[in-house]
Amino acid sequence: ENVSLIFEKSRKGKEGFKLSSLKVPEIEVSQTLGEDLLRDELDLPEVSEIDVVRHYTELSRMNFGVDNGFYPLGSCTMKYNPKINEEIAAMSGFTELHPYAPEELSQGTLEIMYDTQNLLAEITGMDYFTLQPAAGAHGELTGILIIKKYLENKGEKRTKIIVPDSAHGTNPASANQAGFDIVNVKSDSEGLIDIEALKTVVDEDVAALMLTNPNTLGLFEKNILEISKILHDKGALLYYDGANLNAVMGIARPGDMGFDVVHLNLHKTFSTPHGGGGPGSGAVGVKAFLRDFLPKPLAAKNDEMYFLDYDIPYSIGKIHGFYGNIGVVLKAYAYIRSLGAKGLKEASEIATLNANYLLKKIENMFDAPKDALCKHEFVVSCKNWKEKYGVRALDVAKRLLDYGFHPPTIYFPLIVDEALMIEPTETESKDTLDSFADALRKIYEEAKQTPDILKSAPHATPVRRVDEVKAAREMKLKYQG
Amino acid sequence: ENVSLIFEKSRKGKEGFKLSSLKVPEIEVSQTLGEDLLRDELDLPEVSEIDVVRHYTELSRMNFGVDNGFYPLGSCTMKYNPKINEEIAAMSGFTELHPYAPEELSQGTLEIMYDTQNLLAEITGMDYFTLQPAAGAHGELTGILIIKKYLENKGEKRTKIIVPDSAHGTNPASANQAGFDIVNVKSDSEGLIDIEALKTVVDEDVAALMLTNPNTLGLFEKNILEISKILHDKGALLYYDGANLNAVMGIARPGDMGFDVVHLNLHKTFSTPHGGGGPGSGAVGVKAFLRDFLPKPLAAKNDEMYFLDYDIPYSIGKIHGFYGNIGVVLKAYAYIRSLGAKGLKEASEIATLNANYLLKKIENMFDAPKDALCKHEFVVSCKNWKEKYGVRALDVAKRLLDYGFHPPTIYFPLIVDEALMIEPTETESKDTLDSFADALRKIYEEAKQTPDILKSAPHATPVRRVDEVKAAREMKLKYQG
Amino acid sequence: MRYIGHSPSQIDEMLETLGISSIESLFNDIPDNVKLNREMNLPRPLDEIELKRELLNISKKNKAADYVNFIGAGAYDHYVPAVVKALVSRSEFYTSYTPYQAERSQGTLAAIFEYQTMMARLTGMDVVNASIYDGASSLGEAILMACNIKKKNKVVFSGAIHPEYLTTAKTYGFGNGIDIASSVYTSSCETDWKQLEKLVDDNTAAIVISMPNFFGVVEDVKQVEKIAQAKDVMLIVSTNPITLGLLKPPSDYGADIVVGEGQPLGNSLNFGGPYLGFMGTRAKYMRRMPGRIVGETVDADGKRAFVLTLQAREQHIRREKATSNICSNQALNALAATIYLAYLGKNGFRDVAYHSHANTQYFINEAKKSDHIKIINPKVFNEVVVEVNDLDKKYQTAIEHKMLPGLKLNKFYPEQKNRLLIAFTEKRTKQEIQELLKVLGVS
Amino acid sequence: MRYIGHSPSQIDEMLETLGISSIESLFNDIPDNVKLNREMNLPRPLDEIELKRELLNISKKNKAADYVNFIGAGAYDHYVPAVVKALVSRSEFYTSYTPYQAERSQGTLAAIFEYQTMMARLTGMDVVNASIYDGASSLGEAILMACNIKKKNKVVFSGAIHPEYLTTAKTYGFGNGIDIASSVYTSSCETDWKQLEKLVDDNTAAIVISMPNFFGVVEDVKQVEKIAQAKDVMLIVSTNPITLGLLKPPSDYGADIVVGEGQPLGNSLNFGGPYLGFMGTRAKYMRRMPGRIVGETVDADGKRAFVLTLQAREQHIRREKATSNICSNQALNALAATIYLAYLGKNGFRDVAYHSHANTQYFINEAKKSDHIKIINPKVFNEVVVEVNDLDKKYQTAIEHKMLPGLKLNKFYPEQKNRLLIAFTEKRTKQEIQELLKVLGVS
Repeated sequence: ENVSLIFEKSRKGKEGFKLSSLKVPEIEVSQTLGEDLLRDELDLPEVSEIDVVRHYTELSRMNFGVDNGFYPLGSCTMKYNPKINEEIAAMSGFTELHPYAPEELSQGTLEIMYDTQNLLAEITGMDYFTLQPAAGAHGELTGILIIKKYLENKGEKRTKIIVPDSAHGTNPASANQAGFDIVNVKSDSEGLIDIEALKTVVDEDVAALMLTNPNTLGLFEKNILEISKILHDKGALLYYDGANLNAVMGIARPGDMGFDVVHLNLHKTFSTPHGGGGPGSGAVGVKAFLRDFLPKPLAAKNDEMYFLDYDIPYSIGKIHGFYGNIGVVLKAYAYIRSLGAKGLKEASEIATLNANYLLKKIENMFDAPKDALCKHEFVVSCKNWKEKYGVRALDVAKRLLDYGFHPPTIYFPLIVDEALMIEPTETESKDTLDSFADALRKIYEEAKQTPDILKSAPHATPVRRVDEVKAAREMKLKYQG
Repeated sequence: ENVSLIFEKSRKGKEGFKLSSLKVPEIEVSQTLGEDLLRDELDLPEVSEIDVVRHYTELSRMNFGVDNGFYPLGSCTMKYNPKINEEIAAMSGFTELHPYAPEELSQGTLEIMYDTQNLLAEITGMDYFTLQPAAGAHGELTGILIIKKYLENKGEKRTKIIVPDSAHGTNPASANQAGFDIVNVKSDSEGLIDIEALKTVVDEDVAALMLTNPNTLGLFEKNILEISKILHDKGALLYYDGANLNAVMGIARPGDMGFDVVHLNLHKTFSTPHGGGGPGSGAVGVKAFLRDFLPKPLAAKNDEMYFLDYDIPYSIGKIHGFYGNIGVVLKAYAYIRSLGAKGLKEASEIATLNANYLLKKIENMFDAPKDALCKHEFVVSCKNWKEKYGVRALDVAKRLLDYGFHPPTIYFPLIVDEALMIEPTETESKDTLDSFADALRKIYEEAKQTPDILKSAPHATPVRRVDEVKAAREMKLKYQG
Repeated sequence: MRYIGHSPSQIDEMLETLGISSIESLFNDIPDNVKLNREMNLPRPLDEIELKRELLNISKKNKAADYVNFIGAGAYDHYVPAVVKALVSRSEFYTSYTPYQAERSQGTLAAIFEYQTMMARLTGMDVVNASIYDGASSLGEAILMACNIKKKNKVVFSGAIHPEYLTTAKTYGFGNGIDIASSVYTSSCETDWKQLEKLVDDNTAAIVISMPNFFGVVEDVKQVEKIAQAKDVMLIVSTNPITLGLLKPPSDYGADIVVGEGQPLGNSLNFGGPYLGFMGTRAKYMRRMPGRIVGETVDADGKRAFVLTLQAREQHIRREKATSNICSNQALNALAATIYLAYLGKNGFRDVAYHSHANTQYFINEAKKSDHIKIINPKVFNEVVVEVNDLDKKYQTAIEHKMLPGLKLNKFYPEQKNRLLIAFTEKRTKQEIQELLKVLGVS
Repeated sequence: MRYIGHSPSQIDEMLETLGISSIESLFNDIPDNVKLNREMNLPRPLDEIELKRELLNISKKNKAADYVNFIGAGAYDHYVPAVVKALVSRSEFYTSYTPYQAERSQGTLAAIFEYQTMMARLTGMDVVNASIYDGASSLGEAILMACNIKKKNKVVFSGAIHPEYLTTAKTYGFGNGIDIASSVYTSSCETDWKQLEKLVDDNTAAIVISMPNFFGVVEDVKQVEKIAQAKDVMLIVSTNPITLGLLKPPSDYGADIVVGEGQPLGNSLNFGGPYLGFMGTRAKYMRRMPGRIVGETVDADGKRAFVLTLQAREQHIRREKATSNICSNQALNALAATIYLAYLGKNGFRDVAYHSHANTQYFINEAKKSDHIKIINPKVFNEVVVEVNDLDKKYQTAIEHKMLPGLKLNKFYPEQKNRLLIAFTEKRTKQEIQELLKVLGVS
């Protein structure tokens, strides 16, 4: 059967939510608002409560979340989302608080914000944090605008941002959105930044280098101090994309590596749920010299009172309404308080152990550097599958769905052909990793013997392989019922 | 794949929930409790939090609830369970209250109990209600014990309870558990109690007649006043099994029909969820002359204070710890407050409309009285299916699962061969009833043309038809891992 | 139209299909003289906003819900993990019916099977049912079961059992004329074994004890094992499952039926319910046990599957010949208990028992340092009886400190003046216990 | 071992497989001089009981969460139905990632498709994206989009727009050197159309207005329609979606891009986030719109299916050439909005708008009877600016009555002394409004 839409269940006159009759006097809206401002019709569904509940329950069952199984989506850190954090975030003291409520009556959330800023600073080795950006890319934009404003304030007109060829697509996009030109720098044979290539592009026009460490291949940029020196020597800054922080908590801090600005993905490293695509939180940390450029306001503390500090002289302004995705921050805070220093370090250690173990279990099927040391994730290539069996990374991904697993990230990073980017995370057990490796091995055999099974996969999902081309061509972007 | 068990995920040393270290001094339990009282081993699973969450999430997905689709289970009133009632019942003011907390600090729940007692009394036309019984059968036992105690107090030794042949199995079982002998009385050709047969069995040894009205065939016992007179004239009482109250709220009240004792199934009529088999609530109402025999305590009110009244001179005692399934009562209370008098009556009206409509749509496939007037449910027989196509009610039920519906109750009442007992409830829409009728019609065609599809059904469920005989023979009642 | 599936025009279409003009006519078979010819007298309907506001306000009148709680006496303030609440809230679980259609109910069935397994392991019993109403009523069912098995009609109770369990058992016994005899308890709040032994006669089917007993005391169970054996009566043990994290299973001291209140396993206090009663027994009595039971089997493809079994004992088949009239279980509460046990696991569960016990011992050891408080019997698990002067005044002081300091025993035992039954769980902090000590006069 | 999947011995087995003796060796590639050679300085870990207690205590410091709330100004205290919360809490929804694997993500995809449809109908736009961060940032994105389309770099703002939206837009504009000009507002808190018109020059890409505006006033939108047409600039309208239950869609007065804060649609206040920004535009600008979009297609069997589409605009393909750097949406918040709109439906949604408006009008009509309070402009929807003497004192009185009487406008406009912006939703009762009137000096 087709995936149903709520519009198809609508019947004229059905009612779901209904208010009791008005207790204040009725009014004539044509008088209060004016006839010419009123709308003629309002075409929303008319369904009963049971219709709504069944419909969205059914839709939910067509989804796959971390609670439904292994989700080794590289670069996304799909770790387990603790239930207690959901319970906490649903406490009415947090959910019912208006952002413009008086500060003295909002001390709880202000305390959470203030503490989280400081906790993140300690975890990253930075000095100040803003919680305002709503997502990783939003954090990138914020961080780059901070750099821009800082340079402007110094009277410098630097126009370029350097981005490695292995970087997340958001890095160049964010830098571009901040008005910079993008300079790509390539990776060396090890998969790390090519230092010599870097040196050739760093000049007085460069505002910053954006870097993920460990990088998107799951490799630690071991020359990071040298890289830092190259940039700083030319007066450029170093920007840290925190998407991969889950590899190094308590082990190495971007602040100690020479980074000036970092963004974190609280929904990755700090285990707040991804929500089907959001909300996230892209907190941004800076070294002290950049504090005065952060967005307004910051949570601050004065004696025993927490308050919102708008005294940020060269602030870039605001990047989001109010103070950011505070409900998400709250879950990250709860997570940090649950794990403490030892627990966070252990999370990174086990995440790294899991990645190395899984790589070891599957490496002989792929083009992969043998006995490589990865961090929390790794990338293998299906190039040989494609060449030998005509099977692509996409087919492998779709077939994994039939085995009950969410596939890894595919075709990223761009520098690896037919890439599978696998991030197992620390919350997954050896048993799960083993069964995933077994499934991949079965699929490998299928690729050899019955490749069509892969090419026509998935077979066991609510819908079969979808036609993306048709979607892009026909552009049916809303229901025409 | 097999349905998995949590034991199979256990690995020595895995941890889920873990307490922080003890803050009070450690103790030596061999000293505080004595070595010989300590257990050697504790064989519970060792799993991580993500294991637990995934396992029970997966199990849940193998279930079918009202939120997943139509559930026309006769005699069970599987209506929609409002989400707001769940939210209310989860309020910490209700959930965190200890049953022995001081009454002056428990005024909220006492108020709910007191009000619910009175609301149910008004809805049924009875005088007093106890909320203590935890389920319908529990209510029956309570009600019959009240009658027994009342008779004993009057110095009468009546030994028999009359039960119609169409009655729920719990009626005779409960009467038996209260120490009575059971006298069956048959139904007449209309499906109602055979008045003449009744007269012949009512004598001075009869304590009570237990009756459901409308009865399990969905028919209103229109001679109820005469029945009442027959019983009362002989000094016997009339007991109302409230399983079918959903047909008559605001239309006719058991109290006005002459019933002396009633039990209600709050989880049926008042929409509290069935929970996979419980908890329910089997509140019992009585006429004033039986008040002093109710279980202790009742919620009562004195000026502006609510309290638990233990002053019930001839009380049968207690039938349940504390005061019953108060969390369930709370949801029923919320339901009644949401609907009010008009809404409850409308619920019964539409429940009855739905049953009659669905009967009309499907009657020509079955042995069913044509153009009969039913109440909230009806019974049809698959006798002709069996005779003509060798297909049984059980097969029809299993095949309905493949069409995404929960089957009706089957093989009940016992007086109908190959019975399908269908109760659509008021929360289901015409669209749902129509598609159910369509599915039955398709199955009817299948019965004619491809009966094996029915006999081997279900095909689209998490497991195929289960072997009940093997289960009863082998009696594997726990995991032997 | 609250919670009605149709639109008004669909109702009209349906009436048309039925060939009638009004819904009222569907009730024409009900004689006018039994019809209610007025509107029910109920409060006006509330919309969801009004309802939630009203109920939230009512909930706030339960001030005690917010207090630090040292009351136990059959219902315990253990922590209910978020995982348990989140999973029990899956609507596939809570909006489903009894799993009669096994093929689409494997979730509930497998979970009950796990429940039966874990509870059997905890209690040492061979077989455990899918849960029954609650602790008190499960004891009521147990005495009926024992009397049926033994074909006798007397049961002898320890005097140190929960007084409301005794009352409930008497109600259950009343139906079938079962004689309930109860021994006294000693000055140290233990069962008086000598008196109990004397009460056991030829007509006695079973002895009932509570372990730990109502006063928190860990009983000398060797005594009852000896008596039961000597007198050839069944032994019914009512127990708090949390204590089985450390204490040996009742099977070890001869229990034939083990019952108890499952609430401490992941179920909230809820002013007394819904809870779950558990019941287990020896293999030989399996067919005499009330309540539903899940068994393992296979499906048509030979795959493992679960199904309700031994239904021949039940009322929808046996009617008045059924083992019991019980035809439901507390499935959702049992599910919570199952998830709780799985989640805490071997170590976590033992820790909860241990922390509860250690908190109790800490209180006792501190209290012993003072003359203002008398510990009646220190050999307890998670509850203890204390005697203090001016209890009412101190109780009031505790209330003012937003603390429920325990259960005043004169509620059930007028002779136990100035005595408090105090319970400790893993939730109670050292600081809270210190405050309690202070309120009770120990500083 | 909090939230770690393995047992200790499994970790050992894994190390063995890897042929290493310790996890530390996996970090040998990290130079010592960038390693952190101490433990992070973080508070000790809390177990779940401690954590919940601590966070509950912290939450209670948010006293305002419990107060009767008349503050709006961009975030509104509308009722969030239980149905919305229950469904959004389905873990298949909230623990899933962006629906890149369409075959196993039809739930999220179909829901977003519904969202796009309903928001398109509400706003009158041809196409709506899957949501972006929030109201303020969606406006920021809108001005970038308009400047890109028009290849111009100036945007003219109404002076009666939310001041923090203006600040945010300026930040967005800063990156690309976009010039933001802002007109003043009139003494009756409306946009000064004359001044606005003057600010529009040849370099102007778009005009931005808010409808209703920040002061609650229903603007004379014919004016802006005229100006935009005459000057050939795009019209960006920021709106409160609740008001669209009664007000005509911005498409009717020429909007090219409609943005706004979706929070009022079934999302809690949460101290400002997570919310969702919505954005819709005309068909011709579709490919210039940032944010993800879901399209309808078919699967291999020809069955209807949904998938993320128009991805060629996005950064993982286009990198620096992408329409925007946005690569996520506020999916769960958009889901809440979708369920909210479906559940309220045509009549329920109109009712919420109507009740909010009627409550506002009731307040105004009552206030007009008094000399102690001045209504600045009564032509408002759900918010109104009032001026009262001694505002600070009255505000304090309100706080003492557990009421947040509104937003003091001097927070943003030092010149607006003694002025309060008061918002009304369907949740506010007649009695609460009467209490507010009393506190403000109307009795």
